Amino acid sequence: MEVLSIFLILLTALLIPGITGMTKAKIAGRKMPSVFQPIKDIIRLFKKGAIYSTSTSFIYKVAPLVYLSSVSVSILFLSVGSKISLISFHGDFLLFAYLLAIGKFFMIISAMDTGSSFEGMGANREALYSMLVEPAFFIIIASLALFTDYTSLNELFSNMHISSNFSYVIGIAASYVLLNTAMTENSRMPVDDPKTHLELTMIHEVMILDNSGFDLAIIHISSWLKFSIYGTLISKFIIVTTLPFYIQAVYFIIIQMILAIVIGFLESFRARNKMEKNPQWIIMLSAIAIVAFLSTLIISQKIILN
Amino acid sequence: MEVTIFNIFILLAFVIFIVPKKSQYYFSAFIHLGLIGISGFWAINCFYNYSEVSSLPFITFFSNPLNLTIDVLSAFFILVINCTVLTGFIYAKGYLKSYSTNKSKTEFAFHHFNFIWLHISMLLVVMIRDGLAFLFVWELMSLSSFFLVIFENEKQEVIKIGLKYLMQMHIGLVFIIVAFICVYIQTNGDIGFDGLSLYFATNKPFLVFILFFIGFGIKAGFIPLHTWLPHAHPAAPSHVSGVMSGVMIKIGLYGILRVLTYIHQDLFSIGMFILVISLISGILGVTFAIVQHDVKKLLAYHSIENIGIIGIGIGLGVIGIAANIPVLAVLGFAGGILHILNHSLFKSLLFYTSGSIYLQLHTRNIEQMGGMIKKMPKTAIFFLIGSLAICGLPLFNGFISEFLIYSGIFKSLLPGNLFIDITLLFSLSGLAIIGGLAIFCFTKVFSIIFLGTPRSDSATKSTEVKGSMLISFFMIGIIIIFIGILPAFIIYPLSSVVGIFTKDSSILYQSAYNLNNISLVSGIFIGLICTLGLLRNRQQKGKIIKQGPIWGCGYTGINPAKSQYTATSYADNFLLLVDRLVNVKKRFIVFKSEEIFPRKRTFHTDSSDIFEDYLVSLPSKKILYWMEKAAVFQTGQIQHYLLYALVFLIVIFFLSILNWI
Amino acid sequence: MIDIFIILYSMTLIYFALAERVSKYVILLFIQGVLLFCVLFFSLYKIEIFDFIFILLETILVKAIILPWFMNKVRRQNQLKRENDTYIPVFYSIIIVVICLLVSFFLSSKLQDTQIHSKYFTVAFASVIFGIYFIIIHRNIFSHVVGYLIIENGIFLISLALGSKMPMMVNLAVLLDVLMGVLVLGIFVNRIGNTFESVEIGHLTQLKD
Amino acid sequence: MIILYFSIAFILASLVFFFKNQTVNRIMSGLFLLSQIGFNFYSISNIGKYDSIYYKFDALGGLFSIVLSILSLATFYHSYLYFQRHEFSKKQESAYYSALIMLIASMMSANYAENIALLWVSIEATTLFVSLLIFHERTKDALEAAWKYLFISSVGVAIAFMGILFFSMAPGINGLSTLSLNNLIMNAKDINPLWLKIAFLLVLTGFSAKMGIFPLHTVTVDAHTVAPPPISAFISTSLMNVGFLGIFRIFTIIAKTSTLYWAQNVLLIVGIISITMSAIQILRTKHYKRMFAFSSLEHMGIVALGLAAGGIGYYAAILHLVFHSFVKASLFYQIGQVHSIYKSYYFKDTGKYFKFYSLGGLAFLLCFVCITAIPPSGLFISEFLIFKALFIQNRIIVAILALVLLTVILYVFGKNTLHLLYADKPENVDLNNVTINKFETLSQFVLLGLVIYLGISPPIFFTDLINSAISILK
Repeated sequence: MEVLSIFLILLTALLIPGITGMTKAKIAGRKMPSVFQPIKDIIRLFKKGAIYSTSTSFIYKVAPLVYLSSVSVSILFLSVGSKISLISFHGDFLLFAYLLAIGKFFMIISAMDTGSSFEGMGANREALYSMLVEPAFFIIIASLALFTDYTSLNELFSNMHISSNFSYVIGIAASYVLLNTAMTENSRMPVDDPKTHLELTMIHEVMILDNSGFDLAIIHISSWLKFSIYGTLISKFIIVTTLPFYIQAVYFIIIQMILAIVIGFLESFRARNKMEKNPQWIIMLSAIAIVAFLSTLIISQKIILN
Repeated sequence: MEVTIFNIFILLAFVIFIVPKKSQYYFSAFIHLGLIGISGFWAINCFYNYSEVSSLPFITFFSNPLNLTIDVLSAFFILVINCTVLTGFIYAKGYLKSYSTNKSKTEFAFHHFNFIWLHISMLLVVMIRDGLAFLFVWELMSLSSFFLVIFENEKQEVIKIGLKYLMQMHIGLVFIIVAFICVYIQTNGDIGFDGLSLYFATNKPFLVFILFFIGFGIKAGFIPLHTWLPHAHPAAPSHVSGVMSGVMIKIGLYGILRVLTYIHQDLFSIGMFILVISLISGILGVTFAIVQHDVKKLLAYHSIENIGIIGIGIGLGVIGIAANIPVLAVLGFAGGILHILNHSLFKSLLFYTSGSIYLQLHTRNIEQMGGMIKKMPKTAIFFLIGSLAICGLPLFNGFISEFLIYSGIFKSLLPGNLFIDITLLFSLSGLAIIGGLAIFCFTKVFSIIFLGTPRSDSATKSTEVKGSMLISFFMIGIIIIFIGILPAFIIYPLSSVVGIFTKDSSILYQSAYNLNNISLVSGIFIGLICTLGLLRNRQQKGKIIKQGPIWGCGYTGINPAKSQYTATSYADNFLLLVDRLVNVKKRFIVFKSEEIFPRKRTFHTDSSDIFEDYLVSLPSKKILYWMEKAAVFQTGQIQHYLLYALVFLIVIFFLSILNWI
Repeated sequence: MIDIFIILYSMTLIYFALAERVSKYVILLFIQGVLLFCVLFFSLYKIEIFDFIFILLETILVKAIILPWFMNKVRRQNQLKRENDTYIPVFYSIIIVVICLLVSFFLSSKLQDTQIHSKYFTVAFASVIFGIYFIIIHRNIFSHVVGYLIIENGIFLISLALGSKMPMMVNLAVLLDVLMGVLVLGIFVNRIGNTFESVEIGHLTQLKD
Repeated sequence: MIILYFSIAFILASLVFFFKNQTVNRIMSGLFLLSQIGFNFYSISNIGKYDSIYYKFDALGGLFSIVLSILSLATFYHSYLYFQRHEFSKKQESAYYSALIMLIASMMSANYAENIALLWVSIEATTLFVSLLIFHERTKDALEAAWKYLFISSVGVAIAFMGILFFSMAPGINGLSTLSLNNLIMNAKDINPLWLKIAFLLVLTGFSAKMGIFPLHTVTVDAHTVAPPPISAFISTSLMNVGFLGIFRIFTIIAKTSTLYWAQNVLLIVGIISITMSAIQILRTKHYKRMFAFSSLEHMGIVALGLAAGGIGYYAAILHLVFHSFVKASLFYQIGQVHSIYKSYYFKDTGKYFKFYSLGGLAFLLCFVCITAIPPSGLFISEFLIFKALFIQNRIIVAILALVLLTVILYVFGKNTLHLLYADKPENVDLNNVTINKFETLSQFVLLGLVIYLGISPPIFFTDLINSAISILK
């Protein structure tokens, strides 16, 4: 059954980019592409050969593999609704976060491996922003840990409901931070505009300028999976765990779809930040996370007010 | 019996001066191996029947018998020392070869002699409890490392740095001396660690602890006591910087840990103190590291950062004891102590690999490097392993120790103590920021050194290192990955070390389950990478795989070596956030309006350490300046000389009359 | 009787401050030697006759004859005539001599002790302090030696003031030592005179930082 | 026995002086050394006994005599080398040797003198002989330094004599044993404290020129600068020990009285001012021997602090003196070798010594380590004990100030040592006709090894000597 939840996460991962694309096209007044358009693109890529730059080394070839592997392995820590994840232990979210980080590490050095004048730009922005966003994630987890007394990713989220109504307050704050963390981690609006045409202002897209074929495909897949991962985390706040599993699964899919639409909306109506404003914006997430932490302290009445 | 052999090996060190140049290395290797053998035997012995302190009569020191006391903490440090020194001198064989032409026999002998003595003194420091003898070997350690630092003494810069290093070590020693004496005055017992328990049982430990902390902290390199470190490490030859950064600075931590074992009250403030200093060291250390262009200086700043991480672990452990949160105490100490070992591994590996690069390029400026992965693939892989480990990424050992600290924090978030929770929050965010910045930094270093296109001629001509240097890389690399993937094995010895500080060390066994899961995930992760690689191979079979130039946005006249990202530009966006702290100065000439045909221009950036500027350089310069101004007494006039006596007589006379003295 | 010699001795100190001719110094040294001899003659009548004669002879020989003679020789060799460039004008020097006397008077009254002859002590102490002062204000190494002799005379007087009875051998050794010291000093003065062609202290300031 | 020794010394010195022949010089020096060592053995085996009424073989004197004998051996050897390197007339050479013999003899006399007047006479005699030796090179600087040293020392010693006279005030002192130390110590309690204070102050000031501490330290520094290195080694070590002995003897008289605390305060002031003077002046100096001289000033200041601290400080002070003697002597011997290469004592003319002569470089490094009291130097232990004593006596501010100043001195010393060893090679250094006797350097290693050995595990004989030397203070 645990495998089922993994399957659900993977399934929604395939759909999210399509739905987001549709939403954005609708808002922009364009003709909506098919939901499966991104998947078709990927399949096309899988059929292609590849071109490797002369200045690259084996790092460049290894990096996409590591990236996809890291993201995929992170999924093992997650589950849908009340299901237990495949791997769960105290402090597994640390491994989760650092696995994502190792993937990112490799993506950054692979971008640098090309020796291109553009890819370095993306690489260092990616490195800086993901470094700045990391505390936010940990602090949110810490708030949850404080709130629920658990220290594994699965239990943290599943036990949110049982505690009290206050969990929703924290849930909302956490969802906000997680959503924006997802946006930052995936280099979407407002940190980065994936559809821009100017390499100078890109982050993620410019890092993979030289990737092609199989590598490019798995990089795309990895970013989808990442969205799905964050969506799964957020969905855990909302799904009522007492319900039977099939209903939870439906809930889950709906939440993921809504998330995709929300992202589409956000991307359509938000403007991209000025590049030097980005750090401030990301640090703001940490600040919000700290507020969440403090309110957890107060709400859970764990401090002795005398 | 072993002590006698140990002493014989110590005395054999003096023979090195008469050994012919060719066999010097082997002779010193023999001594090192002997020392490692005996002390390792003691250490392992201690681990096997732990909770037991063994005491061996060593020599008569200043009319008192001196014992070598080995408990688990000493044993742990002995193993760390031996491990790093072992790889260090294996590496040295290849590294020193490049110096063999322009250094004389005596200079080599002196170098080997000091390397041996650094080893001996480090071993003795962790085994001696008597105060005077401890100070003695402590300073011997500083002294021998000082001579090692100034090995490349034909450079005046190195000499200056060496002197600074010696001075700061001496100041550290003074603090330790004062601390010991303060304890002595109160207790009137022995000067030494054994006297501390008596003192701390009855007196407030905080002030004396601060004295010890400053003394040991200068060695360890806590900010703001770190200013020697970023200079001394680059100046030293790489095998020395590896050993210095790998273990010698940890000996400072040993001192702090040893003192902590005797303190049983007022621990909360001490823990907070350590924690705050460590957080500052960690964050600022890595911040300073990012802006460096000198690879070894950068690594040196990373040592400060890692000392910070270790300190966070220890500080949390102490707070855990004070606040009676066993899990925090155990995991904090475990993480901190494990990180001592881990850091000694990956930092020495990083120093050795960067030393190999230095041998090829004769520069430490990373802006001159690039594309080295194609010339030195093995070195590159080991540097990558080191980088991943130092960033605390999974599969590598750095992750394990950070994991322990993190999980200690998260598990102790439970009890409802506002102050501790907020403290934990800050240490948590601090650790997260440190980890993130480390990744930022090491993606920079690795990319700029090894990836892209060579930036200088010498970078294109370099070749891979061979022989002994690679052996040491392999040794360290294997241990790093072993600890990273199978961490549960390290738990049992670790728990006995932690047992010195807190009795509940069995909590650590519970983490073994988590650590096994880490092993599992690591396995899956590696398997997945391999599977994906095979998939790609299958997919690409029969497809067209081409080689081509990089995408230049349609512009084809691009010169890849010139237009690629540099270290400065990589760090620039981070620099904007911290420019006040690192004192970045950009020097360039502004274009003038009347300048129709601009001249050739250059652009320099350099950064300095504000702590060094305002805490060390400026005050010492001022003091020396004013003292030199005051030096007017040797006038050469005989009358003045007599006048001093007259004035002295009169002043003392009147002081006596007035009963002031 | 002794009082007169003591007062005379203190007068010589004032003359030292007043004198500008170098030859005067030698004469004053001679006078001091004679005065010391007289003081000794009148104060040491209690001891054994042999010792008494020996000490008297020794004093008159060394203090009143050999030393002034030797100093005069050195003076001639270096052709010293006038010492008119002291650091402090004579006028103040005289005042300082008086202050020296007053201070030592004050001191000896403070030291109320049965063992001590405060008359001697006052003058003797003043003599020592004045000797040091004398050295400090003069720029001429010959005068420095003179100052040294003033100190030595003062100390001799103190030894009388304290009523101490040195063992004879020691006493002899002490006097011989002083004599040797002055002789060597004199030789050095001559050396310096030859080497630097002057005995001004200004030449002797090369060793400094 | 001691009379015999003096007669031998005197006869040998006169023979050397009148023969003016190198072979005679060497034979007589050898004979003198034999008699010196023989007498030393005799005196050590008769510790506690009187030799004539004026001399007594006491522990401290014995200790210093051993140091003196060891250094005499080394100094004669280095003097021999010194004359090989430099051209001097036979007259000068024999004058040198005879003065040296007399100097050693008079220092021996000072070491064992039981009567403080005799002590004074011996010290005055050392002044005379040493000033002749300072003047040995017959340069203008030598003349100036010798004059200053002689004159200031003489004035100082005269002042000290005045102080000694005050002791004869002690009631019940009469006859031949008037100024016998033993007698004075026994009667010290009955002496008017004010007398004691004045006496001590005067003696301290007077002998400060000999011991090389504030206030009359200045001339000692000058003397070091110009004297031949073997003589500088002597001035800085045995002669300072003699000066210390002079002060220490008076101190022992006071130690049993209520004046002790006052005297310790004065010593504290003297000590800290000495260290301060040393620290600030050493920054300005450009001359190796002057630097060493200021370092001696510093060490004597530390010794004074040790005396001021009392308790373990007494022990440490004497230990410090012994160690300092060996280390400083080897430094001066070493700088003699350095001079034979660079022909200059100035910093600017030196560099790359380690390359030119590695063994000497090692010796110099070891000297540097030892003199700045960095382990394994025995001085580290003695300084540690002195600071411990200061802290115990609650003289914390002084101790901390001293520690700061010592750090400055260490810095300067280190900077200049490293300059000598590793700085770029100065121009116009010709190395081809420089021959250095390896045994010369070896002798320094022996001395330094002695310091390290005595520091780490002092033999019981040695500690017993020091303990009985200070037993009188307790």
